[in-house]
Amino acid sequence: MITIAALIVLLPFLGAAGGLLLSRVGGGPISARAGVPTRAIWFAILPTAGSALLTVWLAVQAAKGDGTGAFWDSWFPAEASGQLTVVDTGAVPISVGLAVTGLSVLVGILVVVVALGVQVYSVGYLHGDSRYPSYSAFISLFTSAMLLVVYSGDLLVLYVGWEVMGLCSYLLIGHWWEEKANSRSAVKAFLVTRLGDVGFLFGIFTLGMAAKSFRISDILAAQLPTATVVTATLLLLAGVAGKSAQVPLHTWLPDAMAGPTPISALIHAATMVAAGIFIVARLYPLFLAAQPTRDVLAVSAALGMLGAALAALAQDDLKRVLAYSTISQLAYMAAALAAGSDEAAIFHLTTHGAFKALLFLCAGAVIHHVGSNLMSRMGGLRAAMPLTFVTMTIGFAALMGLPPASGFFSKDAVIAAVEHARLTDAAQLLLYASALVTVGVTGAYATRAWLRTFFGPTQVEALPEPEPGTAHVFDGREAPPSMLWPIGILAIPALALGWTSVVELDLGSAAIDLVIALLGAGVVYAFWRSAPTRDPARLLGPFYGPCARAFYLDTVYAMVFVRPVLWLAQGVVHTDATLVDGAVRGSGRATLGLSRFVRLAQNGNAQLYVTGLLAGVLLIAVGAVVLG
Amino acid sequence: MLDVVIRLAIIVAAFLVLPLLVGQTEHKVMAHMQSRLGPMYAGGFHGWAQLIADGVKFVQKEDIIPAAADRTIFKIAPAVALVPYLVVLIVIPVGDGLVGVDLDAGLFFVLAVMGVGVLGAIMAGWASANKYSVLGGMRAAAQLMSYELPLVLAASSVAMAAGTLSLSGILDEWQWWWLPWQALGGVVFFVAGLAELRRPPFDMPIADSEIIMGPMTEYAGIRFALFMLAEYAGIVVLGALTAVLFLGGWHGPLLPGPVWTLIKIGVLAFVVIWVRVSYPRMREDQLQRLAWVGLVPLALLQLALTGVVKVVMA
Amino acid sequence: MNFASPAFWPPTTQEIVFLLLGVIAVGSAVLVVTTRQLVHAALWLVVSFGALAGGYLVLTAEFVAWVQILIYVGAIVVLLLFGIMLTRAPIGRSADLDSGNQIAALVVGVATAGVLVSVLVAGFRHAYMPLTPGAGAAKPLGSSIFRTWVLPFEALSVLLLAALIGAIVLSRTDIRGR
Amino acid sequence: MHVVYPAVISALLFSVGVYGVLARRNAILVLMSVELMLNAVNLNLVAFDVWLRDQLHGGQVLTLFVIVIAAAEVGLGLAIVLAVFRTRRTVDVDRLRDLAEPDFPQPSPNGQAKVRESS
Repeated sequence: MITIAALIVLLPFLGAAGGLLLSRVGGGPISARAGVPTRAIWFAILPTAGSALLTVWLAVQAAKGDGTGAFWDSWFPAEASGQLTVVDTGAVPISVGLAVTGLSVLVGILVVVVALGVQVYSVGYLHGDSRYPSYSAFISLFTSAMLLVVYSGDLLVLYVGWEVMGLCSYLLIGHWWEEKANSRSAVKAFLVTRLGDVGFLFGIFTLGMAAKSFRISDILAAQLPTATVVTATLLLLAGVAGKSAQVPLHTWLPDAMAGPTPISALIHAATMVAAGIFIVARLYPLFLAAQPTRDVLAVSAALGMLGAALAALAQDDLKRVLAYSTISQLAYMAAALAAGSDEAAIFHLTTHGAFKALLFLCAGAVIHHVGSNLMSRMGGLRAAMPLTFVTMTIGFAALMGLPPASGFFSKDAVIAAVEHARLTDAAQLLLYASALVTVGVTGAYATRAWLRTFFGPTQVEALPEPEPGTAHVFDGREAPPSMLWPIGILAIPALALGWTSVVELDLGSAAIDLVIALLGAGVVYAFWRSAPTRDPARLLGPFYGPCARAFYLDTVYAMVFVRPVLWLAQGVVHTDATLVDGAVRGSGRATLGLSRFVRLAQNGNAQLYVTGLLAGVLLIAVGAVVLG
Repeated sequence: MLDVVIRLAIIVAAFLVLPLLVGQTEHKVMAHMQSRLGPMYAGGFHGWAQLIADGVKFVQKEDIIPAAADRTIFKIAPAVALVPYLVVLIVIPVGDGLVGVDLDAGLFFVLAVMGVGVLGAIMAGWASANKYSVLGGMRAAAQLMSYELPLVLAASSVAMAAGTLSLSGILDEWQWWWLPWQALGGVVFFVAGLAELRRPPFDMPIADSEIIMGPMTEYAGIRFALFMLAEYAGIVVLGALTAVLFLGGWHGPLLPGPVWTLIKIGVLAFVVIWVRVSYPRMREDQLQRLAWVGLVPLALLQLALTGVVKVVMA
Repeated sequence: MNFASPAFWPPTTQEIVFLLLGVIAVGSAVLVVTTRQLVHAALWLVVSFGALAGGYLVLTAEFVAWVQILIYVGAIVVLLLFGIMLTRAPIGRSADLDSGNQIAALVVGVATAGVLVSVLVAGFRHAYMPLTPGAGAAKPLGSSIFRTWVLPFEALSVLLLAALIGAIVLSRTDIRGR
Repeated sequence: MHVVYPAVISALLFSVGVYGVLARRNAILVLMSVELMLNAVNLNLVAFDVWLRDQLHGGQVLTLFVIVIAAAEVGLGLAIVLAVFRTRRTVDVDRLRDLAEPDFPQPSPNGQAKVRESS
């Protein structure tokens, strides 16, 4: 079983290596339909598909037996762990090993399914892109890293995958690096997540030193003092906030939409951002023991879900709407975790992974079709793209939490968990109120996006040239089959995953949610109905500006962090130029000035030289006579 | 002591008489060569006292010194030009044992002192504060520099043959066949000497058609007369030296030694005059060319010949 | 070499003559280095060299004396005069024949004189040389040059050749350095 | 004769030459002063040759050599002086200042030494 897990992790890695090294060697044929090297396509899809098959087999293996506890443990009760070697560091040893648990298998399934879908989808999406081989190889590498995080049995090994994901995220966001803004976004994403990762690494160290082992099972089994646990979890939380785009480290995620849309689907909706939630769930006993950490998480989640939802309501860029929506939904998961229900969090993680990937892929299809990210350029696409319309409607329904879509069940579970949370009173109150309001706002922005994309008059116009960061020129047809197939397949779990009904449905809170969501949707519909060509976001009134700019957080960051640092740097440069260089130059100038006096003797008059010479000879002679 | 006084008195007398004789001869010979008579009235017979009259006239004339001149040097320049020739006469043997002072390095003495004489021309040229004079002085210096070498080389050929630097010693050693043996050196010596005397055709420093009168342009009266005297004294000295070194001095058949010496000096003086009348003045570059391309190699050839014969004889 | 040293007073005739000549030589040398007229300096140099030649004669170095006259007076001074005229020396006094270095030069010159004279007087106070005529005649000197010193003499000829070529190259304007 | 006499005279002559070399401005006068120094040496050579009664006449022979070398030296020296005069129209040794460093590098505001244009 552990061998299968290892293969699952390694296959995409080998695919990435092969894709990077071999896809262009000796030319090779170019796929007539995709406009990219055929070999690269094989290198991209086959390993991921292999991993998917192996995951299914692993799931079948893991499903044997009986288990209790969280729903994943009852689904996949069989656990296994194994280690390749132990690196003896002199202090705490690092065990290079994997561990298969129910949670791992569940998230693993999510990862490979979305990754396979994205790989297939990308073939069509990146039609004719000359950098397709490296792009697909990076996706494979990312998949491998994410699977390593999922299956890792050791915190440091997990951290390796964690960092590789950050690197791939950077590389893929900057895929169209010709546009300066894109590479700046990539750098921003990299730096912000790195900031969280520092805390994450120190949290790992704290845990490892306290438990004398980096193995997750050992850490979970260890009896740790409360102070250590609180410190460690708070540090880990920094990393979680970075990766999962939680307040206050969420600012990179909207900018990361500069990457190709499949990347947004894969990384910034379904997998990488889920890694933070996954880690908390994986180490959940620790978090349960650390009440202050969960309070912090609760406040962060409360602020994040409502703020991001409001921001999503004011965005014109379809992908940015989805990005803020992602932040908001991730905050829901964080809220569930803070409330003490890891089951609700993981349930929502799974359904969200499905429907958000679906939404992104649909958005990709729309953008591919329209040639622009902006909703003001869309509208009335219902007829042109029927399949996309249907699937995206399913996705939006799930996002809003409308039955029977999957989101209805998972969101209800989260809100029920929050309602019954074991938290500090103020934090719980804030969280619960925020969750309910957010449900309404979510209904509003989802409706707005749905209406502005597919209804109303068509505003599509063909762009003469595709800009980097956008997709392709409008060709007036439905997306190619390689893009439609993943969409269609992903629509099934997005619609049906809720019926697994792993958590008891709380009918009371579900009814409240539904009412609130429909209320939000209704208000938007009313505004839209009055003027179909105008943005329903005008209902925000004077709050539109702050919402559209995400409450000026980037500006604040720039003022609080970036500018002082720049000032400091300028000060250092200035000091270097005037003080350090000044000392160096001053010494040279002083030497020159002093040498002016010495130079008085060197005036070029040979007679003066000879005079000095003879005077010296005389002195020597007299000295020799007198002294000798 | 009396002996010395008598010798010096005779030498001074000769020094005063011989140049006058040469001068008068030049007047007459040149005139006849140019198909005229020359001076005919002073003193009666063929104007024999012409130069004495000239001397009287020069003495009477005003001694003019240019305002811009360097007065001291201007004044002593004629003396510097004249005195060396007087000094040279002291060591020239006239007959067997008839010599003012017999110096061990007499030949060197003669050459050295004659070189000093040229200083007079240079001083005169510079002190006159006249560009023609300065040019003349520079020409004189250049000429001296060039012709000193063949002069000394030719003279040293004789010294080598005789094995001594003493003029008396050279004459003691002299044999009749030295005449052909040293003939080449003799010609070189004579020509180079003419050039040192700045006599035509080597009178570029004076060259009246180019630079008026060269160093002597500004001179008048007795000082000019002293320059003229120095020139004729120079002719006498050159004749005497050539006679002593190359023509056997007092050696000669029948007649007594001093007569032979005087005859030889007279003939050579005549040749000097003759050459003056016969040849036109050379150009400055031709002058230098003659010295370096003509005379110096010839003198060296003579030196080699002397050496070879000397070795073969020994 | 060590002869009984007679008293300094009374001096012999030779000594008187030599000292007179020496005074003339040194005095005219002083004039050479102090006169304000270029050509006078050259002419004082003639006097100085002449006096020195006289000194050589007193010291029985007869041949050296005549060579001194022949080369120094007859050639070197004439060359110097030639150079003075070619460099357009003015007639009369030149105000700027002395450089600003005069005082230092005077100090160094006087110090040199002091050191040398004191050392020489201290070292040779009792040395005495009787003079025998004929020691510096041409014959012994010649045989000495062409027997003992023939190799240095030949080396000297090479030096003269080098100087000759050097002077030609320096003064000919149609030969240009590359 | 006392050896001191020629020795002292030669020392004085040498000192006068030293003064001339150091104090005279005209290059030809400097050459003359050098000649004075050489003659001082010659006098010493002759005097000590006579005093030591050198059978090989080393002192006098060396004097002759020195005289010959002096002639060559003056010839070369004058050639140099004339060449200098031809190119610079002056023979004042204290105006021939090529030995001095021609330009003084001025530090410019941007810190790089700039060589001033020599006029």
